[in-house]
Amino acid sequence: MKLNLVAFGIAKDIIGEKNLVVDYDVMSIAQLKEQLCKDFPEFEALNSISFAINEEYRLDDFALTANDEVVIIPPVAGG
Amino acid sequence: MKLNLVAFGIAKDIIGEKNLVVDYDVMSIAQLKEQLCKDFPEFEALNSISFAINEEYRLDDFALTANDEVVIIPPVAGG
Amino acid sequence: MRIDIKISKDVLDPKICSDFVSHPSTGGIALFIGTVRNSTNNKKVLRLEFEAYESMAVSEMKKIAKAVVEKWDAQRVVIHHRVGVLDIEEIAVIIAVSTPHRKAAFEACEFAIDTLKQVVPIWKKEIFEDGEVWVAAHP
Amino acid sequence: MRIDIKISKDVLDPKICSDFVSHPSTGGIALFIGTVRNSTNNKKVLRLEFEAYESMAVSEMKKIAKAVVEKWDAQRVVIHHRVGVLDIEEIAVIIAVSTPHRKAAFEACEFAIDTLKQVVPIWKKEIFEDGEVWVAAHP
Repeated sequence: MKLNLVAFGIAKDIIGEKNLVVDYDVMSIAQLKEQLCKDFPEFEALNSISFAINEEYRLDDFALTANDEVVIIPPVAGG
Repeated sequence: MKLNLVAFGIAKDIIGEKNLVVDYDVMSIAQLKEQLCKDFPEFEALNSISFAINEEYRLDDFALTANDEVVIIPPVAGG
Repeated sequence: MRIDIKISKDVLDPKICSDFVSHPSTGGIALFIGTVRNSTNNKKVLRLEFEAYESMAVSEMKKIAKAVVEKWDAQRVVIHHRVGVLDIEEIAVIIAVSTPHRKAAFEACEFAIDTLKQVVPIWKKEIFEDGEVWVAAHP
Repeated sequence: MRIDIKISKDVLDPKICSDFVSHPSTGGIALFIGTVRNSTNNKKVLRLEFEAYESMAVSEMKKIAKAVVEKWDAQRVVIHHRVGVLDIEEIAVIIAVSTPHRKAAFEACEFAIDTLKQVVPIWKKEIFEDGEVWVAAHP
Protein backbone atom coordinates (compact mmCIF):
# COMPACT_ATOMS: atom_id res chain seq x y z
CA MET A 1 0.00 0.00 0.00
CA LYS A 2 1.01 3.63 -0.44
CA LEU A 3 2.42 5.26 2.70
CA ASN A 4 3.63 8.79 3.37
CA LEU A 5 6.79 8.52 5.45
CA VAL A 6 8.07 11.46 7.48
CA ALA A 7 11.57 11.30 8.93
CA PHE A 8 13.19 13.22 11.79
CA GLY A 9 16.70 13.37 13.21
CA ILE A 10 19.03 10.65 12.03
CA ALA A 11 16.15 8.96 10.15
CA LYS A 12 16.07 11.96 7.83
CA ASP A 13 19.81 11.59 7.24
CA ILE A 14 19.43 7.86 6.50
CA ILE A 15 16.52 8.26 4.10
CA GLY A 16 18.02 11.37 2.57
CA GLU A 17 14.87 13.44 2.80
CA LYS A 18 12.18 14.48 5.26
CA ASN A 19 9.21 13.17 3.26
CA LEU A 20 9.11 10.01 1.19
CA VAL A 21 6.16 8.32 -0.46
CA VAL A 22 6.59 4.55 -0.68
CA ASP A 23 4.48 1.73 -2.06
CA TYR A 24 5.23 -1.25 0.17
CA ASP A 25 3.62 -4.66 0.44
CA VAL A 26 3.17 -4.33 4.23
CA MET A 27 0.18 -4.52 6.61
CA SER A 28 1.62 -3.66 10.01
CA ILE A 29 4.22 -1.48 11.69
CA ALA A 30 6.39 -4.58 12.19
CA GLN A 31 6.39 -5.32 8.47
CA LEU A 32 7.06 -1.69 7.61
CA LYS A 33 10.06 -1.71 9.93
CA GLU A 34 11.38 -4.86 8.27
CA GLN A 35 10.97 -3.40 4.80
CA LEU A 36 12.62 -0.12 5.79
CA CYS A 37 15.62 -1.97 7.22
CA LYS A 38 15.96 -3.81 3.88
CA ASP A 39 15.85 -0.60 1.85
CA PHE A 40 17.94 1.42 4.32
CA PRO A 41 20.26 -0.97 6.21
CA GLU A 42 21.53 1.87 8.42
CA PHE A 43 18.28 1.64 10.42
CA GLU A 44 19.51 -1.75 11.73
CA ALA A 45 22.38 0.00 13.51
CA LEU A 46 20.15 2.32 15.54
CA ASN A 47 19.43 1.83 19.23
CA SER A 48 15.73 1.70 18.46
CA ILE A 49 13.23 2.79 15.88
CA SER A 50 9.63 3.69 16.60
CA PHE A 51 6.70 4.85 14.54
CA ALA A 52 3.89 7.32 15.08
CA ILE A 53 0.61 7.81 13.27
CA ASN A 54 -1.61 10.74 14.18
CA GLU A 55 0.90 11.86 16.80
CA GLU A 56 0.72 8.61 18.77
CA TYR A 57 3.32 5.89 19.07
CA ARG A 58 2.08 2.75 17.27
CA LEU A 59 3.25 -0.71 18.29
CA ASP A 60 4.45 -3.54 16.04
CA ASP A 61 1.03 -5.09 15.53
CA PHE A 62 -0.70 -1.82 14.56
CA ALA A 63 -2.53 -2.26 11.23
CA LEU A 64 -1.60 0.26 8.55
CA THR A 65 -4.13 1.92 6.28
CA ALA A 66 -3.35 3.07 2.76
CA ASN A 67 -2.06 6.68 2.61
CA ASP A 68 -1.26 6.74 6.33
CA GLU A 69 1.26 9.38 7.29
CA VAL A 70 3.83 7.35 9.22
CA VAL A 71 6.43 9.26 11.19
CA ILE A 72 9.72 7.47 11.73
CA ILE A 73 11.03 8.14 15.24
CA PRO A 74 14.69 7.32 15.84
CA PRO A 75 16.02 7.29 19.45
CA VAL A 76 14.84 10.50 21.13
CA ALA A 77 17.22 12.74 23.05
CA GLY A 78 15.36 15.74 24.41
CA GLY A 79 16.22 17.57 27.58
CA MET B 1 28.61 32.03 86.88
CA LYS B 2 27.54 35.05 84.87
CA LEU B 3 26.12 34.25 81.42
CA ASN B 4 24.89 36.51 78.62
CA LEU B 5 21.72 34.96 77.23
CA VAL B 6 20.43 35.86 73.79
CA ALA B 7 16.93 34.79 72.81
CA PHE B 8 15.27 34.39 69.38
CA GLY B 9 11.77 33.58 68.23
CA ILE B 10 9.46 32.25 70.91
CA ALA B 11 12.35 32.18 73.42
CA LYS B 12 12.41 35.98 73.25
CA ASP B 13 8.66 36.06 73.97
CA ILE B 14 9.10 33.69 76.93
CA ILE B 15 12.01 35.57 78.49
CA GLY B 16 10.48 38.92 77.67
CA GLU B 17 13.61 40.38 76.12
CA LYS B 18 16.29 39.59 73.54
CA ASN B 19 19.26 39.91 75.89
CA LEU B 20 19.39 38.82 79.51
CA VAL B 21 22.38 38.64 81.87
CA VAL B 22 21.96 35.89 84.47
CA ASP B 23 24.12 34.65 87.34
CA TYR B 24 23.38 30.92 87.56
CA ASP B 25 25.01 28.16 89.56
CA VAL B 26 25.45 25.96 86.47
CA MET B 27 28.44 24.30 84.78
CA SER B 28 26.99 22.74 81.62
CA ILE B 29 24.40 23.30 78.94
CA ALA B 30 22.23 20.60 80.58
CA GLN B 31 22.24 22.45 83.90
CA LEU B 32 21.55 25.77 82.19
CA LYS B 33 18.54 24.23 80.45
CA GLU B 34 17.24 22.90 83.78
CA GLN B 35 17.64 26.27 85.46
CA LEU B 36 15.97 28.10 82.60
CA CYS B 37 12.99 25.76 82.73
CA LYS B 38 12.68 26.50 86.47
CA ASP B 39 12.77 30.28 85.94
CA PHE B 40 10.65 30.20 82.77
CA PRO B 41 8.36 27.15 82.88
CA GLU B 42 7.03 27.88 79.37
CA PHE B 43 10.28 26.43 77.96
CA GLU B 44 9.08 23.01 79.17
CA ALA B 45 6.18 23.16 76.72
CA LEU B 46 8.39 23.63 73.64
CA ASN B 47 9.12 20.88 71.14
CA SER B 48 12.82 21.30 71.78
CA ILE B 49 15.31 23.81 73.02
CA SER B 50 18.91 24.04 71.87
CA PHE B 51 21.84 26.28 72.67
CA ALA B 52 24.62 27.83 70.64
CA ILE B 53 27.90 29.40 71.68
CA ASN B 54 30.11 31.05 69.08
CA GLU B 55 27.58 30.20 66.37
CA GLU B 56 27.79 26.44 66.99
CA TYR B 57 25.20 24.15 68.52
CA ARG B 58 26.46 22.92 71.93
CA LEU B 59 25.33 19.61 73.40
CA ASP B 60 24.17 18.90 76.95
CA ASP B 61 27.61 18.08 78.33
CA PHE B 62 29.29 21.21 76.94
CA ALA B 63 31.11 23.05 79.75
CA LEU B 64 30.18 26.69 80.15
CA THR B 65 32.69 29.45 80.79
CA ALA B 66 31.92 32.60 82.74
CA ASN B 67 30.59 35.42 80.55
CA ASP B 68 29.79 33.07 77.65
CA GLU B 69 27.24 34.45 75.23
CA VAL B 70 24.69 31.63 75.09
CA VAL B 71 22.08 31.79 72.36
CA ILE B 72 18.78 30.08 73.13
CA ILE B 73 17.47 28.31 70.03
CA PRO B 74 13.81 27.28 70.12
CA PRO B 75 12.49 24.92 67.40
CA VAL B 76 13.63 26.27 64.03
CA ALA B 77 11.22 26.70 61.12
CA GLY B 78 13.06 28.10 58.14
CA GLY B 79 12.18 27.46 54.51
CA MET C 1 -5.22 26.32 33.31
CA ARG C 2 -2.90 24.18 35.41
CA ILE C 3 -0.33 23.24 32.77
CA ASP C 4 1.85 25.27 30.44
CA ILE C 5 3.60 23.41 27.62
CA LYS C 6 5.83 25.11 25.08
CA ILE C 7 8.36 24.31 22.38
CA SER C 8 10.24 27.46 21.58
CA LYS C 9 12.94 28.82 19.29
CA ASP C 10 13.53 31.59 21.85
CA VAL C 11 15.49 31.65 25.09
CA LEU C 12 13.74 29.92 28.01
CA ASP C 13 13.20 31.82 31.26
CA PRO C 14 13.23 30.14 34.72
CA LYS C 15 11.39 33.08 36.28
CA ILE C 16 8.43 32.76 33.91
CA CYS C 17 8.25 29.06 34.84
CA SER C 18 8.46 29.55 38.60
CA ASP C 19 5.94 32.40 38.43
CA PHE C 20 3.50 30.20 36.50
CA VAL C 21 3.58 27.38 39.06
CA SER C 22 3.41 29.69 42.08
CA HIS C 23 0.13 29.20 43.91
CA PRO C 24 -1.17 30.44 47.29
CA SER C 25 -1.54 26.94 48.77
CA THR C 26 1.70 25.46 47.43
CA GLY C 27 4.02 23.58 49.79
CA GLY C 28 6.96 23.54 47.45
CA ILE C 29 8.12 24.28 43.93
CA ALA C 30 10.74 22.10 42.24
CA LEU C 31 12.43 23.09 39.00
CA PHE C 32 14.70 21.19 36.71
CA ILE C 33 16.83 23.16 34.27
CA GLY C 34 18.80 21.33 31.61
CA THR C 35 21.65 23.26 30.03
CA VAL C 36 23.99 22.51 27.15
CA ARG C 37 27.14 20.70 28.24
CA ASN C 38 30.57 21.53 26.87
CA SER C 39 31.69 17.93 26.42
CA THR C 40 30.59 14.33 25.82
CA ASN C 41 32.92 11.48 26.76
CA ASN C 42 35.72 14.01 27.16
CA LYS C 43 35.15 15.33 23.65
CA LYS C 44 34.62 19.06 23.31
CA VAL C 45 31.13 20.05 22.15
CA LEU C 46 30.83 23.36 20.25
CA ARG C 47 27.04 23.62 20.26
CA LEU C 48 23.85 21.59 20.06
CA GLU C 49 21.03 21.47 17.59
CA PHE C 50 17.56 20.39 18.74
CA GLU C 51 14.89 19.23 16.33
CA ALA C 52 11.33 18.37 17.38
CA TYR C 53 8.35 16.65 15.84
CA GLU C 54 6.56 19.58 17.32
CA SER C 55 2.87 18.64 17.38
CA MET C 56 3.55 15.18 18.82
CA ALA C 57 6.20 16.50 21.21
CA VAL C 58 3.68 18.96 22.63
CA SER C 59 1.10 16.17 22.90
CA GLU C 60 3.58 13.88 24.75
CA MET C 61 4.64 16.73 27.05
CA LYS C 62 0.98 17.33 27.86
CA LYS C 63 0.59 13.65 28.76
CA ILE C 64 3.55 13.93 31.14
CA ALA C 65 2.15 17.08 32.74
CA LYS C 66 -1.25 15.47 33.19
CA ALA C 67 0.34 12.40 34.78
CA VAL C 68 2.17 14.72 37.19
CA VAL C 69 -1.08 16.48 38.08
CA GLU C 70 -2.83 13.17 38.70
CA LYS C 71 -0.11 11.15 40.44
CA TRP C 72 1.39 13.89 42.62
CA ASP C 73 -1.59 16.16 43.01
CA ALA C 74 0.42 18.92 41.35
CA GLN C 75 -1.11 22.37 41.43
CA ARG C 76 0.71 23.62 38.35
CA VAL C 77 3.15 22.15 35.85
CA VAL C 78 5.37 23.85 33.26
CA ILE C 79 7.37 22.04 30.59
CA HIS C 80 9.26 24.30 28.18
CA HIS C 81 11.68 22.90 25.61
CA ARG C 82 13.94 24.84 23.31
CA VAL C 83 14.65 23.94 19.67
CA GLY C 84 17.19 25.21 17.16
CA VAL C 85 20.88 25.88 17.67
CA LEU C 86 22.02 26.28 21.28
CA ASP C 87 25.38 27.39 22.63
CA ILE C 88 27.10 25.87 25.66
CA GLU C 89 25.29 26.69 28.95
CA GLU C 90 22.09 27.78 27.20
CA ILE C 91 18.91 26.32 28.68
CA ALA C 92 17.44 23.42 26.68
CA VAL C 93 14.59 22.49 28.99
CA ILE C 94 12.81 23.78 32.07
CA ILE C 95 10.36 21.76 34.13
CA ALA C 96 8.57 23.36 37.08
CA VAL C 97 6.11 21.67 39.43
CA SER C 98 4.23 22.98 42.44
CA THR C 99 2.61 20.57 44.90
CA PRO C 100 0.90 20.82 48.29
CA HIS C 101 3.81 18.88 49.87
CA ARG C 102 7.48 19.45 49.21
CA LYS C 103 8.61 15.87 48.65
CA ALA C 104 6.07 15.32 45.89
CA ALA C 105 7.42 18.31 43.94
CA PHE C 106 10.89 16.72 43.70
CA GLU C 107 9.52 13.30 42.76
CA ALA C 108 7.16 14.71 40.16
CA CYS C 109 9.82 16.95 38.63
CA GLU C 110 12.28 14.07 38.36
CA PHE C 111 9.60 11.81 36.86
CA ALA C 112 8.81 14.51 34.30
CA ILE C 113 12.38 15.00 33.07
CA ASP C 114 13.10 11.24 33.07
CA THR C 115 9.94 10.55 31.05
CA LEU C 116 10.54 13.49 28.72
CA LYS C 117 13.94 12.07 27.82
CA GLN C 118 12.39 8.67 27.09
CA VAL C 119 9.29 9.49 25.07
CA VAL C 120 9.13 13.06 23.75
CA PRO C 121 10.07 13.13 20.04
CA ILE C 122 12.92 15.61 20.22
CA TRP C 123 16.37 14.94 18.81
CA LYS C 124 19.70 16.46 19.66
CA LYS C 125 22.76 16.72 17.44
CA GLU C 126 26.11 17.42 19.04
CA ILE C 127 28.41 19.54 16.94
CA PHE C 128 32.12 18.84 17.46
CA GLU C 129 35.15 20.47 15.90
CA ASP C 130 35.48 17.51 13.52
CA GLY C 131 31.90 16.48 12.87
CA GLU C 132 28.47 15.96 14.35
CA VAL C 133 26.52 13.14 15.99
CA TRP C 134 22.84 12.46 16.71
CA VAL C 135 22.81 11.80 20.46
CA ALA C 136 21.77 8.33 21.66
CA ALA C 137 21.07 7.12 18.12
CA HIS C 138 23.61 4.30 18.19
CA PRO C 139 24.47 1.78 20.94
CA MET D 1 33.56 30.56 44.43
CA ARG D 2 31.27 27.54 44.21
CA ILE D 3 28.69 28.52 46.82
CA ASP D 4 26.50 31.56 47.30
CA ILE D 5 24.75 31.96 50.66
CA LYS D 6 22.50 34.87 51.51
CA ILE D 7 19.98 36.01 54.08
CA SER D 8 18.06 38.92 52.67
CA LYS D 9 15.37 41.42 53.54
CA ASP D 10 14.76 41.87 49.81
CA VAL D 11 12.78 39.80 47.31
CA LEU D 12 14.56 36.60 46.18
CA ASP D 13 15.09 35.96 42.48
CA PRO D 14 15.07 32.43 40.94
CA LYS D 15 16.90 33.67 37.83
CA ILE D 16 19.86 34.98 39.83
CA CYS D 17 20.06 31.57 41.52
CA SER D 18 19.86 29.50 38.35
CA ASP D 19 22.36 31.81 36.62
CA PHE D 20 24.81 31.39 39.50
CA VAL D 21 24.75 27.58 39.38
CA SER D 22 24.92 27.39 35.60
CA HIS D 23 28.20 25.87 34.50
CA PRO D 24 29.52 24.63 31.13
CA SER D 25 29.91 21.01 32.27
CA THR D 26 26.69 20.70 34.24
CA GLY D 27 24.39 17.72 33.67
CA GLY D 28 21.43 19.20 35.48
CA ILE D 29 20.25 22.03 37.68
CA ALA D 30 17.64 21.45 40.39
CA LEU D 31 15.94 24.29 42.22
CA PHE D 32 13.67 24.30 45.20
CA ILE D 33 11.52 27.37 45.79
CA GLY D 34 9.57 27.68 49.02
CA THR D 35 6.70 30.15 49.00
CA VAL D 36 4.37 31.44 51.70
CA ARG D 37 1.24 29.34 52.04
CA ASN D 38 -2.19 30.84 52.55
CA SER D 39 -3.29 28.38 55.25
CA THR D 40 -2.19 26.05 58.05
CA ASN D 41 -4.48 23.26 59.19
CA ASN D 42 -7.32 24.91 57.27
CA LYS D 43 -6.74 28.19 59.08
CA LYS D 44 -6.24 31.27 56.92
CA VAL D 45 -2.75 32.79 57.14
CA LEU D 46 -2.47 36.53 56.45
CA ARG D 47 1.30 36.76 56.25
CA LEU D 48 4.52 35.35 57.70
CA GLU D 49 7.34 36.87 59.63
CA PHE D 50 10.81 35.33 59.46
CA GLU D 51 13.50 36.02 62.02
CA ALA D 52 17.08 34.71 61.76
CA TYR D 53 20.07 34.40 64.04
CA GLU D 54 21.84 35.70 61.02
CA SER D 55 25.53 34.97 61.54
CA MET D 56 24.88 31.39 62.69
CA ALA D 57 22.21 30.84 60.03
CA VAL D 58 24.72 31.80 57.34
CA SER D 59 27.30 29.52 58.93
CA GLU D 60 24.85 26.56 59.02
CA MET D 61 23.77 27.24 55.43
CA LYS D 62 27.43 27.18 54.38
CA LYS D 63 27.85 23.80 56.07
CA ILE D 64 24.88 22.46 54.10
CA ALA D 65 26.27 23.84 50.84
CA LYS D 66 29.69 22.34 51.52
CA ALA D 67 28.11 18.95 52.32
CA VAL D 68 26.28 19.15 48.98
CA VAL D 69 29.51 19.94 47.14
CA GLU D 70 31.29 17.02 48.82
CA LYS D 71 28.59 14.34 48.82
CA TRP D 72 27.06 15.01 45.40
CA ASP D 73 30.03 16.51 43.61
CA ALA D 74 27.98 19.66 43.09
CA GLN D 75 29.51 22.25 40.79
CA ARG D 76 27.66 25.20 42.33
CA VAL D 77 25.21 25.68 45.20
CA VAL D 78 22.98 28.64 46.09
CA ILE D 79 21.00 28.97 49.31
CA HIS D 80 19.08 32.24 49.67
CA HIS D 81 16.68 32.81 52.55
CA ARG D 82 14.39 35.77 53.06
CA VAL D 83 13.69 37.44 56.42
CA GLY D 84 11.13 40.02 57.53
CA VAL D 85 7.44 40.17 56.73
CA LEU D 86 6.30 38.13 53.73
CA ASP D 87 2.93 38.08 51.99
CA ILE D 88 1.23 34.96 50.67
CA GLU D 89 3.03 33.46 47.61
CA GLU D 90 6.21 35.44 48.24
CA ILE D 91 9.41 33.39 48.02
CA ALA D 92 10.91 32.49 51.43
CA VAL D 93 13.77 30.30 50.25
CA ILE D 94 15.54 29.30 47.05
CA ILE D 95 18.02 26.45 46.79
CA ALA D 96 19.79 25.77 43.51
CA VAL D 97 22.27 22.97 42.80
CA SER D 98 24.15 22.03 39.66
CA THR D 99 25.79 18.62 39.33
CA PRO D 100 27.51 16.62 36.58
CA HIS D 101 24.63 14.10 36.65
CA ARG D 102 20.95 14.93 36.79
CA LYS D 103 19.84 12.55 39.54
CA ALA D 104 22.37 13.96 41.99
CA ALA D 105 21.00 17.48 41.55
CA PHE D 106 17.55 16.41 42.77
CA GLU D 107 18.95 14.41 45.68
CA ALA D 108 21.28 17.19 46.75
CA CYS D 109 18.61 19.87 46.49
CA GLU D 110 16.16 17.82 48.55
CA PHE D 111 18.85 17.10 51.16
CA ALA D 112 19.62 20.81 51.36
CA ILE D 113 16.05 21.96 52.00
CA ASP D 114 15.36 19.08 54.42
CA THR D 115 18.51 19.90 56.39
CA LEU D 116 17.90 23.64 56.29
CA LYS D 117 14.51 23.11 57.89
CA GLN D 118 16.08 21.02 60.66
CA VAL D 119 19.17 22.97 61.64
CA VAL D 120 19.31 26.54 60.35
CA PRO D 121 18.37 29.01 63.12
CA ILE D 122 15.50 30.75 61.39
CA TRP D 123 12.05 31.15 62.93
CA LYS D 124 8.71 31.72 61.32
CA LYS D 125 5.66 33.35 62.86
CA GLU D 126 2.29 32.81 61.20
CA ILE D 127 -0.04 35.79 61.45
CA PHE D 128 -3.73 34.89 61.51
CA GLU D 129 -6.78 37.13 61.64
CA ASP D 130 -7.08 36.41 65.37
CA GLY D 131 -3.49 36.08 66.54
CA GLU D 132 -0.06 34.74 65.72
CA VAL D 133 1.91 31.54 66.29
CA TRP D 134 5.60 30.58 66.19
CA VAL D 135 5.64 27.64 63.76
CA ALA D 136 6.72 24.23 65.11
CA ALA D 137 7.44 25.62 68.57
CA HIS D 138 4.91 23.41 70.34
CA PRO D 139 4.06 19.72 69.90
